[in-house]
Amino acid sequence: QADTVKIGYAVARTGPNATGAGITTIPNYELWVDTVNKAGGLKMPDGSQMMIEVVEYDNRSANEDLVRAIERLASQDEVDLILPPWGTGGNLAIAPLMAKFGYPQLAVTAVTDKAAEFAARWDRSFWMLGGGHDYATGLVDVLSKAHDAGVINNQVAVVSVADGFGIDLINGARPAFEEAGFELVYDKSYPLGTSDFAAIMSEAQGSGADSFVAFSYPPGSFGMTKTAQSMNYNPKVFYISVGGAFPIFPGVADGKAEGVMAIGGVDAENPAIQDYFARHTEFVGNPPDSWASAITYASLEMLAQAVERVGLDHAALAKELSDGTFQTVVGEIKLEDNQLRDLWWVGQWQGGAFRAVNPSDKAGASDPVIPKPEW
Amino acid sequence: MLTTTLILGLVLGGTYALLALGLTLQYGIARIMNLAYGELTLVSAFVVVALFQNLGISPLLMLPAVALCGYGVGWLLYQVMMRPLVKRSGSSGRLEVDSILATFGLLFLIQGILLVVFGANFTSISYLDQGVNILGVSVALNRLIAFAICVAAGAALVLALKKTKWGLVMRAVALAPGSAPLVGIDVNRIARQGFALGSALAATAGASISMYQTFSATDGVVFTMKALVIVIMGGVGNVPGALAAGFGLGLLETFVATAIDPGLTLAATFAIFLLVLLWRPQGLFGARS
Amino acid sequence: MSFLEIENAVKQFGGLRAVDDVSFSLERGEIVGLLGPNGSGKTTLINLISGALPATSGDIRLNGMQLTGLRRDRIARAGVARTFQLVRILPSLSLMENVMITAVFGRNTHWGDDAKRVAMDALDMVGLSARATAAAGDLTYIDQKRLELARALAAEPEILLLDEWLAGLNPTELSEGVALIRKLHQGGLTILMVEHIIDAVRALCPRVVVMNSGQLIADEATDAALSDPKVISAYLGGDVDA
Amino acid sequence: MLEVTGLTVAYGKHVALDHASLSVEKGKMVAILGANGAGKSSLLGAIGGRVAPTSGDITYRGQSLLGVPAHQLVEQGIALVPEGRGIFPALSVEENLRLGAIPSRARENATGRMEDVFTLFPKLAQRRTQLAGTMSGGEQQMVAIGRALMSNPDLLLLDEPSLGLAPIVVKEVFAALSRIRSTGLTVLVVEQNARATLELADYAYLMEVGRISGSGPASQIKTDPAVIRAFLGGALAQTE
Amino acid sequence: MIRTVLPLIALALLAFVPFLVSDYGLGLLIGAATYVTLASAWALFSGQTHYISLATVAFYGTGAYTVAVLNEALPYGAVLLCAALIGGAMALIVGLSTLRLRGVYFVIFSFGLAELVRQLITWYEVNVTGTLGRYIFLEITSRQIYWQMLALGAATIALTAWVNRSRLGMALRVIGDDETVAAHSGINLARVKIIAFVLSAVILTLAGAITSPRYVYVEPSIVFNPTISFLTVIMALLGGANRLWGPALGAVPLFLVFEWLSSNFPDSYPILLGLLFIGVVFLFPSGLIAQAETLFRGRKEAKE
Ligand SMILES: Nc1ncnc2c1ncn2[C@@H]1O[C@H](COP(=O)(O)OP(=O)(O)OP(=O)(O)O)[C@@H](O)[C@H]1O
Ligand SMILES: Nc1ncnc2c1ncn2[C@@H]1O[C@H](COP(=O)(O)OP(=O)(O)OP(=O)(O)O)[C@@H](O)[C@H]1O
Ligand SMILES: [Mg+2]
Ligand SMILES: [Mg+2]
Repeated sequence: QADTVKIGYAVARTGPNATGAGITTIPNYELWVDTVNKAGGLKMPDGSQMMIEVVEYDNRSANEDLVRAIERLASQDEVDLILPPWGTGGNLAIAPLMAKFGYPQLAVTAVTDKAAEFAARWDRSFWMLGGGHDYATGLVDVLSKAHDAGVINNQVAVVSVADGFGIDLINGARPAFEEAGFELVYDKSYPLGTSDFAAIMSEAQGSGADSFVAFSYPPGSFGMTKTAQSMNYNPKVFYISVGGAFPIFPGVADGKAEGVMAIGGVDAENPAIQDYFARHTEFVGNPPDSWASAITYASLEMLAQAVERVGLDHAALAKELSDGTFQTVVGEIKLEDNQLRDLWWVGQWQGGAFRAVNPSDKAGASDPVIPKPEW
Repeated sequence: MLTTTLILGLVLGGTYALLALGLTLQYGIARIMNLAYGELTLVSAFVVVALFQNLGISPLLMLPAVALCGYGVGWLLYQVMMRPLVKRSGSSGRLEVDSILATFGLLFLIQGILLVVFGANFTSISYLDQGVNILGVSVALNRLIAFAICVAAGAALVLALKKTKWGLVMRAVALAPGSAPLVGIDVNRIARQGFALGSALAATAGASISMYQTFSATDGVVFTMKALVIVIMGGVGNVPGALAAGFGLGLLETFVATAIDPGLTLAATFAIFLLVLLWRPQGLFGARS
Repeated sequence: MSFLEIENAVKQFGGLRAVDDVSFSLERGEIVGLLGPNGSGKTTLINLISGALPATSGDIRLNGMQLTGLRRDRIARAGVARTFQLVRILPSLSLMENVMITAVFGRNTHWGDDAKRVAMDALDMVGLSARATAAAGDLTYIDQKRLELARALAAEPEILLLDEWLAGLNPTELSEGVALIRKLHQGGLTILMVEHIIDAVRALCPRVVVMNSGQLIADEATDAALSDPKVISAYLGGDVDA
Repeated sequence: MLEVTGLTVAYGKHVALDHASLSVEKGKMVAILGANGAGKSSLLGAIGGRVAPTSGDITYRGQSLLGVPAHQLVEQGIALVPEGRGIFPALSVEENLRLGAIPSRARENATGRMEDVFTLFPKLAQRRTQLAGTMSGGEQQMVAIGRALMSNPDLLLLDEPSLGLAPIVVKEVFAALSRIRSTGLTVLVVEQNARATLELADYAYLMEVGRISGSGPASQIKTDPAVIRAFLGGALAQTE
Repeated sequence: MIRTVLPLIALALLAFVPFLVSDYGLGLLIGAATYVTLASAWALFSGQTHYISLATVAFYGTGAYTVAVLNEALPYGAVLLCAALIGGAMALIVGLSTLRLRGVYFVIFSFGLAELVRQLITWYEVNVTGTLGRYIFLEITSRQIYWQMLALGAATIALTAWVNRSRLGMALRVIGDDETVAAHSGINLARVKIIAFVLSAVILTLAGAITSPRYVYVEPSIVFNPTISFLTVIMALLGGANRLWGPALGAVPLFLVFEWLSSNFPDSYPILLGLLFIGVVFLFPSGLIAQAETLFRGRKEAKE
């Protein structure tokens, strides 16, 4: 009926993407819907409130199913809003369709250097997580400061996962490292699905580098951490990517996460974030990850505020998302060219929390601890 | 560096071999191509982790119970699900297709239950993961334990199959189930035993994997495929072959990762596997038919 | 040049020489028995001629054409048809289809009605034409053997290799079987038959070759061979009445 | 010892064996003669538990065998050597024989019995480590019979044991049968080699398309003119 | 007569359906048509020979990847042609070296092949071209994709019908029963198997190429998704892989059931899917068509 807002999404419940979606995307969608509905519903410009009704499909981690599910949401269920799936590939696959049907697309879990290009191609798409290049240069920035301070040598061992994400990061990192005067003494990629990292880690250990950098996904991030611990590999900088900011990471690291750096980060002292962490923990059963989760939630808050300002008309919504300023758990957000640029690039486990350390000039940044304490 | 490769490769191979032993029993003796094999491994890994995290029971202590439960579950699975298929197919070649389809369904079923119960998160625990120095190479203790379990289980199986009457009966059923009743063998019972034993090994492998790997509810297929590749390279139903192929694969992957490019380990696995099949279709250690 | 020439054929299985330097030849239209104790290498020799196994060394020629080294299907199309010691029929196909395949893919590559006619003639020859549409899986053992022979005949072969085709027949059936083979021979077919039923060999083959432990121990007229002491001690045993 | 009454075996609609009755006395050797497809193998198969009869009864030492699974029959002392032999091709000759001694009744003195089998078939002793599947047809038949003997049977069911064997081996097989017989073992044998079989057997049944068409002491059957015509065969005409 | 006219009428009707349905309906049609094509093409080789191939996605993915690589360099028609040629060449090489494997060896081999292709493409892209994801920005509407797929599916079934009646089909049936007999009957095993394998592979590759514009973003892990191979096999077997219409009749209901389950029970979808599979194996052991025939025959006999 007319007094509900239908919101649809097609996320991966099964298949290889289920893990990522299950940590970063689905819990936040559910938490947000719950929060909004408990508060009486989504606020409309006229001050009325409409309860959210969810239409959810499993995309089985296959783009073919995903595309069909979006078609279904748009043309069959005629939902008012569509939330994006998890993953870069999925977000790209639905972008033309979302554009065709006119829905705004708040692509959060998509890391791509081509974000600007895509935002230009599909003017109702919004890219919220930056590109590989950003994260890579952020990391290089942290390391070169440490190098300048004489804390670490100029050698780096870097491994990257062989998929679009890993490649974006390594392609961004190589020139940045070089420019900053670093030498990549070990630079290899490994395939998705690798489960044993003993060989890689022992090569890295033998390379003489003070810094170990992995552009990795959770299984790799976890595996490399554990392997490094068991072989007592103690580089001065230990950096991993996706998964390093997961709440389970300290458990994975056997309580010795202190000093580990990873992609993303949050301003852990910020009360808004702390409140979000608490609510997430209560609703889902465990805390969110300290990178894309908060952004995902923030994107939903943006959506809610935009709806409150301009209603459900897609064109008006898209314009408001593009131009407006929003208050969210990660602070005030104002998109630049449909992209969120005000992001944290590097974080580090410090005192039991994952804190953002770069960009260092951004408010709330902590100082990096280098060298990392031994395991 | 060579010692490192060698030791790391052997230790990795130990897990592979253990994983493959169970599958080779299930396929070789019970003739069930069990695509849900990896899921059985995962169930055990999840249960071990849950018990460790919630009740603090040490995975190592749980091993015997895990193996026993694995045996029981396998026994039941065979009796309830596989036996009717075996009976129905009689001597026709249908069992192979039927069991692939049925266990494919089982794969989804178990995966779905795991997802509902344990969620999609990556799970891992830290247990006995301090490094142990072996010839100057630091190897995690839990890996060494997995390695020891594999060597013990493998050696026991090989000996039992070669030397005991039970082993002879097992092999007879594996090779010619139609003829086994002629010498007084209850094929159904032996097949059930083989399947259950295979499940017990899957569960044991799961328990040892849980000690040092990161896994999630959707990882079962990876285990199944690695195990399958090894089983086939070793020769179906050939236990020493599975052991050797498991170690060989561990060494190969480690060697490729260190000496060539980690990006090519999986490719190398499959390339070697394909080459072996072309060169000796019956597996490296399978009897020529 | 003889029709079928086997020169120094050798087949080695590991340490075992299953066929050990065997040479003999057949003239066109001849019918020859291949005898020998169990395991003496008869089936292996048939396998070498028909290409089922590659020879370790030696030459086999049909009509001057080198068979060794050719694929099985090429040899079949060159006019060599065979039956198997353990019957091999195609259980999911009908009798007609079972027989048609050689008509279609054999020497003369018939197709359509033409192939059906050839197949029907072959079935007729062995007395199975009335059941042409039945499924081959339902046949009795002897009928399966008949079917296999029909399949070999539908290839319209130059030479027919029979591996114990008469085994397992009772006397009545045996005499029918013998009559059938005789008819084929009289129709001009060259036949090399492995057989243990000495009566049948006597009745059909003027000449036999005898193998023992892979080697040829006799190649002579049947009567002479059957009273040859070497053959008696290796194959027939003392006084034989089987 | 063995009593078969009104036994019927059907494969789908096709009745292979129609109300057959026969009895085998302990220590005797009984032969079944019949054309191909007469149902001889079906009869032996039903007794040996390989095919399920549609009706009728089989009693062995006074107890019904209906519904007893094939592997338990071996325990009860019934050993079947089927058509096609049913050996384990990928196991060695010796392992095949050792498998014969799996039933508990056969555990005792298995080694001694293995020696007996090797005496009966010396070729098997030479080839004890060869894979049975790579042996020739005749050699495989020896393995099958030898393996059946390893189970220390009371009743031996043989389905065409001389099929495909060289005359010299046929003679050996029959000599072995005669020796087996003289040990007091009860034997039920299906054979095409009627003459040699009737020499050995005590009693014979004749079968025709699913039915038992006649029976009598072997010595009597041997001289029955109808039998001679149908089963013993006249001399085959010579080529010339 | 009816046997050719009826399918043609159905084809014409099916070509008209996109004008009547929503975008989602069209998406369903594309999905169904794709799986009908995949299952029928799979059965073209595997149905008669009983070689269960899990390499479907190796060809399907290659087709999609070819489009991703070439879509900006060549006109669409030429891209499709290239895809067909590449798929065919790949099948030829694979076939020449592997088709003597049988049974489970072939099954696992074909699976390994798909993985190998994926890994090699990944490695090549990462280490040589330095880009992994590729984009397909083609101006092709969903309707056009549907029509292409419908045509390909119809062509596949027509081809199968023709093959079944040809010498090739007969040879395939014989090979499925007994390769030894086939060889000794004069059938050139290698040639027959390779022709069928290549035909099937070319269609699979084209199917991948035709659907690829719907992906927009192509990455090896996306287009070489092994689930596609599994689903294809299951669908063909469910319908009856050795019947002309079997794969199609297996693909459509299964596809719709998957869709219905995943949209109505997203949480318990895998559980239901698993139960469905097991149910199919136990209830329709020899495929839907064979099952229906048995039922039909049973009823007829009961009436008589
Ligand atoms: N598994 C089966 N399915 C269908 N029919 C069968 C089967 N086994 C045997 N028959 C049929 O039953 C009848 C009797 O067969 P059986 O094998 O008992 O005969 P037999 O006397 O042993 O013949 P042979 O001398 O050829 O061995 C035959 O007509 C045969 O076709
Ligand atoms: N594939 C093989 N591997 C090893 N040995 C083999 C193989 N095939 C046959 N042999 C051996 O070669 C010898 C000859 O076998 P073959 O089958 O040719 O004998 P045969 O003369 O046909 O005997 P029969 O009359 O019993 O059929 C036998 O000793 C057999 O064991
Ligand atoms: Mg032979
Ligand atoms: Mg018989």
